[in-house]
Parts: sequence; C-alpha cells; structure tokens
Amino acid sequence: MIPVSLTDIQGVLPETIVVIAALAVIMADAIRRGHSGALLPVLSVLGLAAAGAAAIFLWGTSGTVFNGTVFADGFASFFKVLFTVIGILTILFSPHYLKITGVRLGEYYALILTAVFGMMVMASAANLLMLYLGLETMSISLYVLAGSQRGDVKSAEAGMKYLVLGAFSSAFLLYGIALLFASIGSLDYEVIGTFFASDFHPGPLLVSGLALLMVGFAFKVAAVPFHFWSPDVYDGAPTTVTGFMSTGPKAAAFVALIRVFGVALAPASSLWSGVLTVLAILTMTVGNVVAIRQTSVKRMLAYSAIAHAGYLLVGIVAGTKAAFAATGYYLSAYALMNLGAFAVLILLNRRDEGSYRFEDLRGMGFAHPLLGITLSVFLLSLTGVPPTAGFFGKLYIFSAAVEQGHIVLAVVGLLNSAVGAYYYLRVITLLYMAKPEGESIIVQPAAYRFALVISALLILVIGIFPEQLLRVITLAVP
Amino acid sequence: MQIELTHYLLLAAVLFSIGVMGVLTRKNLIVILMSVELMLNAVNLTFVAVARYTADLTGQVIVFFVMCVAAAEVAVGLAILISIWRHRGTMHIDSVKLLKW
Amino acid sequence: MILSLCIALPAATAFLLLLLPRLAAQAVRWVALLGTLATFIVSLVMFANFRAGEAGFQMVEKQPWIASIGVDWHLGVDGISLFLILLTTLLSVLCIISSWSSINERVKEFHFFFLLLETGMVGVFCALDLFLFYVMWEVMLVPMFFLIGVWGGSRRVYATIKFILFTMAGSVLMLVGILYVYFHTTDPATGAHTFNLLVAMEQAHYALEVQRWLFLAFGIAFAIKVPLFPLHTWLPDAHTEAPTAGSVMLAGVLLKMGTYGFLRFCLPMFPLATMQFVPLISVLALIGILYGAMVAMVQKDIKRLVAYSSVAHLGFVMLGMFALNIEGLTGSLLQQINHGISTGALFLLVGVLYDRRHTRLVSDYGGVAKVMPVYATLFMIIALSSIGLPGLNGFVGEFLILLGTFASNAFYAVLGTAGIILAAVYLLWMYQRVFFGEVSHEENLKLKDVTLREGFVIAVLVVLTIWIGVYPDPLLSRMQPSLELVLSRFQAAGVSQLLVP
Amino acid sequence: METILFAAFALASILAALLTITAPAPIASALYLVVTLFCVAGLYVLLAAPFVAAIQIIVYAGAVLVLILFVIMLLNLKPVEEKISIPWHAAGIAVAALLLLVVFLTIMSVSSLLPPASPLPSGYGTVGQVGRLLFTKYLYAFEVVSVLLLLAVIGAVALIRKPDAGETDAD
Repeated sequence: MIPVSLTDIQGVLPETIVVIAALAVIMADAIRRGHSGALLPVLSVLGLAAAGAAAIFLWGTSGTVFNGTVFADGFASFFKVLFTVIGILTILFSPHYLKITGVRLGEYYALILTAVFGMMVMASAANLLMLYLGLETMSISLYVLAGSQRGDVKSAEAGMKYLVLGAFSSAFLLYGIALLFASIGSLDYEVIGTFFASDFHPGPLLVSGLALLMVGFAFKVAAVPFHFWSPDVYDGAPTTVTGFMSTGPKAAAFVALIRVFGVALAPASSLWSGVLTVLAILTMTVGNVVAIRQTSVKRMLAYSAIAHAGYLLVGIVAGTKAAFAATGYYLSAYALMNLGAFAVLILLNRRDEGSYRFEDLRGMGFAHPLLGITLSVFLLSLTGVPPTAGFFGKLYIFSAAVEQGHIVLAVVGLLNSAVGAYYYLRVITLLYMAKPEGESIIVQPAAYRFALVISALLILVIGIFPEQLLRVITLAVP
Repeated sequence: MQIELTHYLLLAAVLFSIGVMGVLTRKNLIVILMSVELMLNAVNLTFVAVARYTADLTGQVIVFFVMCVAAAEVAVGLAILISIWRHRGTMHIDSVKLLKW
Repeated sequence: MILSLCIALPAATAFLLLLLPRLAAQAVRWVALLGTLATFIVSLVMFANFRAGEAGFQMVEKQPWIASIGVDWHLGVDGISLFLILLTTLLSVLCIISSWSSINERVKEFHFFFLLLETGMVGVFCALDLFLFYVMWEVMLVPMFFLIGVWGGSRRVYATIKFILFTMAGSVLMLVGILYVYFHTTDPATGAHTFNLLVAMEQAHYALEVQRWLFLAFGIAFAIKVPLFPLHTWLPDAHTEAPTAGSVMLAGVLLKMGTYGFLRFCLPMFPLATMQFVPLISVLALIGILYGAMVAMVQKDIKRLVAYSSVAHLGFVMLGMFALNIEGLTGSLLQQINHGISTGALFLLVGVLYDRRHTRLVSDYGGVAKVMPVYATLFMIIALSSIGLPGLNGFVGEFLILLGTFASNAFYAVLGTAGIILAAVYLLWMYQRVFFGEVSHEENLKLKDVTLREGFVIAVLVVLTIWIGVYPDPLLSRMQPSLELVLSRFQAAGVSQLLVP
Repeated sequence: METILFAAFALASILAALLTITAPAPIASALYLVVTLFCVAGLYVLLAAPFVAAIQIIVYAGAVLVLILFVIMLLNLKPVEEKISIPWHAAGIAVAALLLLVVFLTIMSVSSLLPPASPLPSGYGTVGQVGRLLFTKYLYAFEVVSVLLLLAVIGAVALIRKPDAGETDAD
C-alpha cells in the first residue's frame, strides 16, 4: 500500500521547498562556517521565493490531502504566499542587523525558514493535531530566534520567557484539544464541523474544552488578559525577529482561528462569540492605552501589536466570509507596515544597547529622507489614514462588524484607532518637527532600501487599489 | 469498583492543575519546565484513556507526537537556560530583571 | 472629466515637484503657482459650464473604483459645492503667491503638502460617493498635519496633534455612520450595497431613533470641523500656530467642510433628526457667536483674535442653516464663501505684518497707518467686510441669515444681532490700537508698505468682497435651486408644518 | 486487581507530582518527576497502550529527565530560597484550584455519558497497530514532527555553542 499520492505531495509543495531550503542553508553554513558572506540570505530568499511561486502555482486547488489532515485550498495558498513575503522581507532586513549586533549565527536563516514552515503547516492544517504540530514547529524556531543574540542577556531572557509561556499556553491548547477529542472522538475540522452543525447540546465537557482552546489561542495572539508576555518578549528579542514574530505568527494564529472557530465551530458561535467580543474590546483598549505610556519605540510597537490583534479579533467575531477576507487583507497590510516600521527603527537606532528611545528619532526625517518617508508611510498605515492599506483593512473589518450588527464593537474599535493616532503620529512629529541631536551617518544597504521602498509602495498600492487583492482573498475564504 | 473513563479524566485534571500550580508558584526556571512536563503528561493521559474507552488508536498516536514536541521543548529550554546561566549564574525568574515578569 | 482634472491637477503638480532638485526653490514656487493657477482656470471653466437654475448635480462622472464593495469614483457639482470649489482653487493660488517669500525652509516639501491639501479639499466638495468623501476628508489631514507641524509657530507640535486628534475622533464616528448607511443602501442596478450618495439619499428613510444616532455620528465629525462650541478648542491653537498659508486654508476652506457636511449629509438624509436638533444646535451656535466675539475681544495676539472671530462667524453660518428656510440656508451658504474671503484675507494681512516684524502682539504696534497707508486701507476694507458693513459681502450674508432666523425664531435673531455688534467692537478696537495713534515702537517706523505681490493678493479678495456686496445675484441664483432641493426633503419627510414655530 | 493498580498509580503520581512542584532542590524535583512519569507509564499499560508506555519510559524518563538532571548537575544547582510573595503564591494556587474545580465538576457532570470500557480489537495498542496509523493517516504529521526535532537540535546546539570568534559577548 502506498499511502502517498502525487496530489498529496503537490498539496504541500511550498512547505517541502521551504524545508529543503532550510536544509541547504544548514549545510552551506556547516561547510563554510563563518565565511558564508551573502550566501545564506541569498539561498533563503531564493528558497522562499520558490515556495511562494509554488503556492501561487497551486492556486485554484481545493479540498484536503494526506487523508483529510491538510488543506490544499486557496486560503492556505494565500497565506503561504504571505508567509514567504514576510520571510523574505525579514531576511532582507537581517544581514545588516546581524552585522551591527555582532551576531554570527548561521542557524538564524535556517530557523526563519523552519518558522515559515511551521506557519504554513498551521495555515493548511485540517486537523487539530496538525495545527498543534505546526504551532510548535513555528514556536520552537521562534524561541531560539528570540534568544539568538547571545551577547545580550535580554535576548536570552526573552527567549526563555517566550518558551515558558509558549509551552504553558500550548499545554492549555492541547488540553482543550484533548477534551474536545474526548467528547467528539475526532480531531478533523470536518468532523468537528459536522458534529456542531447537526443538532447538539453543548455538553459541559465540550464547553470546557472550547474554553481551554480559547485560552490557548488568546495566549498565542496575545489577547488581553493573556498578553503580558508579549511586550517583554518583543522588547528583548533581536529587532528583526521582533518584526517577524509580530507579523507571521500572528497571521498564522489568525488563519487557525478562522478555520477552527470561524468555520468548524461556526454553528456553535453562540458559545464563544460573546467571550471573543469582550476579549476584542479589552485587547484593543488595553493595548492602546498602555502603548501611549511607553518610552521606547520598540515597546510602543509591541503594545500596539496587541491593539492590532484586537482589531483582528473583531473580524473573527463578525464571522462572515467578508469578515474573514477582511482579516486576511488586514494581516497582509499589517505584515508589510509592521515589518517595515521595525526595519526603519533598526537603522535609526543610534545607541548600541538597542534602547530605541523616542528621543533618538528627533529630526531624522529630514536628515534621511528615504527612511523618514517610508517610516511615515508605515506609521500612517498603522494609524489607519487613507489612502494606505492600513486604512482600508480597518474599514473592511469594521464594515463586516457593522453588517453583523456589532456597532458598539465598531465604535470602540474606531475610537481606539484614534487613540492609536496619538502615539503613532508622535513618532512622526519627532521625525519632522523636532530639532536633530547632532549629525548622524546611517548606513543603508541596497537590499535594505529596496525592501523598504517595496513595502511602502505596496502599502500605498493595495491601499488605493484594493480591488485585486480583495478579489483574491474573497475567492480563497473557506 | 470498576475503573471508568471518568476516573482517568479526573486524575488527569488533578495532574494538570498541579502542573499549572507549579508554573505559577515556582520561580526556578528548571522546575517550571518540569511543571509544564507534568501538564503535558496529564494531557497525554487523557488522550490515552479516551483511546482506550473508545477503542480508537488515534489517541495513542497523538501522544507519540506530543512526547516528541515535549522533548524538543525541553531541549531548547535547557539550551536557553544554559545561555542565561552563562550571563547570570542563576536560574530564577527574580534575576530576570531586565524584563519584568 | 473637468472635476477629475480639478482634483488631479494639484496632485500631479505635487508629484512633479518631487522630481525637482531640492535647492531649486524658485523653480518649485513657479511650478506650484502654475499648477494651482491651472487648477483655478479649470475650475473657472467648470463655473462657466455650470447651468444656473438647475438643482441637481452637474458634470457628473462615475467610474468603478473598488467594485466588489460598491465604491465608485463618483463626482459632481451643484449649487452648494460650486462656490466652495471656486473658493478653494482661488485661495490656493493666492496662498502660493503669499508664501513666496515667507516660506524659505523646505520649500519643496511645503508646496508638495500644500498641493496635496488642495487635492483633498476639492475632492471633499466634489465627492458623490460616501467612501470617496471619507477618504478625501481624511487624506487632507496628513498634509495639514505636516503644514502646521513643520512650518508652524513655536507651539506647533501641540497644535497639530490636537488638531489631528480632534478631527480623527470625530471622523471615526462618521465612518461608523457611513458604514451603517452603506448597509442600508442597495444599488437598484446590481442589488448590492453601494456607497453612492445619490442612491443613499433616495433610500434614506430611517426611523427617527436611527436618524438621531446617524445625525450624531455624522454631526459630531462636522461639528468638530465647523467648529461648534464647545468642540472648538483645537481651532485657536491650530490657526495661530499654522503658517499664513495654512491658516488661510484652515479658515477659508477647512471649516467649510464641516458646514458643507451638515448641508450635504445631515439635512437631506436625516430631516427628522435635524428638526429635533434645531434648538440644541441653534443655542450652541449662538453661544459660539457671543463667546467667540467676547474671547476675541481680549486677545493680545492679532492672529488669535482673527481665529476666535472665526468661531463667531461660523456660529452665524450654523444659525442660518438651522433656521431651515430658504433665506437662512442661502445666507448660510453665502456667508461660508464670505468668511472664506474675508477671514482668509485677514490672515494674509496679519501674515504681511508678521513677515516684517515677527510679532503678532497688538501691543507691539500702533500708528501703523502712518507708515503703511495702503496696507491700512486694505485692512480696513476687509475688517469692515468681516463686520458686515452694507455694500460689502458680509452684510448680504448676515442679513439673509438674520432674516431667515427671524422667521423661525425671533429670539435667536435678536441674540445674533448682538453678535454683529460685538464683532464691530473687537475688530475696530483692534484696528484702532494697531493702526491709529502715534508710532509707539521705533522698529515700526521703518516698516515697508505692502509690496506689489502682497498688494495684488489682497486686492483680489477686496474686489471680491465689494463685488459680492454690491451684486450677489450670480451667486444666489446658482445656490438657491440646490438649497430648495434640500428643503424639499423636509416637506417629503412630512415635517414642513413643524418649520413654523 | 486493576482497581488496586489504578489506585496505587494514581495516588503515587499525584503525590509525586505535588512533591515535584514543592521540593526546594531542583534535583529532588527531577527525581519526583521521574516517579510521576513511571506511574503514568504504568497507567498506560493498564489502558492497553504498551507501546506508549515504553516510549514514555525511554523518551521521557530515559532521555528528557536525564537531560534535565545533566543540566542540573552541570550547572551545579543548589536549592536557593525563592522569594515569592505571598499574594502571588496564593493567586497561583487559587488559579490552579479554580481550574481543577471547573474541570472536575465538568467531568463529574458528564461521567454517566462517557463510554464504558469496550472490548478491544486484537492487536490494539501494539507497535504494529500504532505504526500503521502513524504512517497512513498521520504520515504528514510524522514528517512535520521530524522537521521539528531537527530544528530543535539545531537550535539547541546553536544556543549553547561557544560564540564564534568575532561575535560580541557583552558579559
């Protein structure tokens, strides 16, 4: 009996390519230890690009492979492409950062690739076990990445903290899965969906299982009150990794949320949508209010990442196809703008200890036009000012909420985005409206400039002409 | 007295809660890691028990995967611990003061 | 096409500027001037093509933009927006000329943002699609944020953040309102929801309770922009700290976006709620008139005084609008244009003085009329126009507003008249302290009178004040059909009997 | 017989688990954890999962615990007084107790609905049976987990390897 068919392999082609690329990077690093130059990042980018191309090539397939454990549908393909974009951008920003921080970790690039692999597994999981394994593959890569700046104790501690809380929350998630398994007898989303779709009385065991599952997810997306780990981890991790962690894993977790809660558990939405509404409101509000009080730009972005998770939760609560499409759009936009913002921060940081004080940004906008303009675009997009992608994403998510009658949620969310304007625009005022502190010379590698300009342009393009992207996502939504 | 699924589930719940308590009350990172292992064991016990009482092997297969993940987590966790130890010479969350717990 | 051209020309010019070398300040100024001038000429062509006597939208353009959610690039102009567009394009030209020598730092960036600002403002007045309207409304914030924040006075950062936060807080509520309207509007052609304003107006038959909420959602955003007391606190800071061109655009055009919003959205779409809010808004408008005037009186800074006078003037505009009769509406709309001209001119005049002495304190001047006679004359005419002297534009507007208000509520009209008297007091008192008497400061002896460039800019506006004051008919005849259409919404809603108190 | 064994394993595992999280010395904790793991392995045997029980002992008790003990010895960890604030301590216990209470009540309330022990098909729980499922339905999961183990090894080695020459080491 041959349990694997060509269709199976085709369905996971992007993942396979990423793993092969990761292995190639490890080998290359082992052979040319310390003298690999640009080889590792180039290999990684090529691998990711090939994986992305494969995902695009697979566009249009549907259904599951590997005996119903893996989705090979448009939704998975869409996010696989997004993950490769996130991976490529992160890698383009990395060599410079690794150089200035003195990290020479060949495994760095391999781990980015395996993390992308884990995200892809999460996005295409059609079975709770696959979800768990993808999550852990991604998380363990990130634990190491967070702790990879070995010269810096903050980094190691961030890695440890991330690991302890990650493992802790995974255990909750897994216990939730176990209780669901105890009541349903299967881990396949499809079976779970059928179970809930048919007439059922949510037994207490099921409710407890769902609650634990939700706690696990809430930890993973850093929803208040399970958010306390994220600012510290984001702050301590190497900045490129922070950008990566705040975008990719978030997208992966939200795909899983959509697949599990939005689709499979949709018939039981009365059980969880109320709780999720409260979580969303808390997350948006607390994230924003705390972000205002930060003195480090990096921490500010970390807290604002919490707020953005709140906006995204609104999409899950709204629970329509349009809402999921909106979530997908917002995650794409968020990936570009947040990665970009972190990348500019890396260049603008003038002190070695990685403190990223607000004061360091004084007058940098006019001194370094490219950095100033791109950072402004990223921040305006994070604020949600038209014609950026951030604006359209927010509008699209909240319109889905209004459509479903969650008007209070929409009002709270939009007022929150006005609060967000305060701390994002404060950065711009420093960039352009404050006197600079002395001269500064900033190295801007070509790959870096290229990645920044592309991200900023993409944000504007998909902000002004969202139609194409919208169509693609809308078609893909399960 | 016949041993039912209920008993196994209750035992697992107790073990899980003990693990949670360990994570929340201890400050020694290595003990916290061990507490997480306790939690995972409780989950495994649940899976195996359900597998037995529904005569479905899926539960046992899942446990196999969870054990692999647990081993990987411990390995990475210990590696990070050692790297913290190099810097600080201690394993307490108290000493992790650069980042507020 | 012509409206798209009006919107696109400034934007295209802005991006053309980016191609110019950083140091070619003079070239930048010329290109920007030509760009705004071309826009103004295009808007004049539009004016020439406008058919007076028609109530509906003309020169309508419609292109699908984001088809899957029913967003169109949908533009049109009617009697309400016609003159606001003209005012915008004219003031833009004048602002570029007036900034010729006063902006010397980061010239390219200044003109870039200024042209984007013009794009946003023209877009707001042309948009016939709720989504497009909102985008333009928000887009315009960014250049204004930079104009105040980079080229403004000493407290510019505080002022610009305050301005942005006030406006954003209001506009997010409007967005929820827009979304609600969107989901209750169905395009008859496609059966899908649409942001089309014309369809939305046709299908706007909401229950009173819903109308009340929607009126608030839209109205708070507009009231902040107007600004209606007590939401006005951002205005004195923003106006005072902004560079001259920014202040002119803020006072001349930006505030009108609020009043325009009320006229375009709140009145026709939520007539029942509008009726209910008449007393509240009228009282707030009256408070604004009296409070603005009294605070203006005690200002030491000339620019701040002019800023507070805007609060008072916009109070009149709101008072006239919420009289809900044709006299009041016409006066209100005309007064919006008038305020744009005369307050714009006042800020330009203050800018002239500031460029010479770098102070705006009343106490630093005195006897200026002796050294700058031409300047003093121009200032006098504009001040009188602002006060509402018969024969000048302000009189026509205020007269119509008071006429309309008197018909609906005589008591409001009486209080409003008191506001006119106060306006005369603070403006003339300031004029007397600055221009008359002996020259009290030695530095002022050497002040040069207005240059040809400055004189031209203000002369253009002076000619307009006199023209509108003497012969307002070309404006009124184009405004009234559209305004009557707005009023007809009230009859249609069955509330006409309520119009008579 | 089964009942007695269950009771013994259950009590022993709970006791050992409690000792694990309360023992002041990490090395004692580790040893108590081994006891817990063995008890759970015993329960697996009772649950007709000999293969899982074997892995539990080999992987967990054999590998993971040895690793933990090795690190404890390597770093020469001695019991140190953990200054943990009383309210924080109490909160931790309260959360755990609450969780236990909720799950306990949940399970009790559904206990009558849970399936009784059903007769098992022959070969249930043997290596062959588990392996078949592992390599058919869960083949892809198996591949994923192999990547996961690989990356964990790479990551762990990367973290504890002495920094390369030229890599900054702040401390």
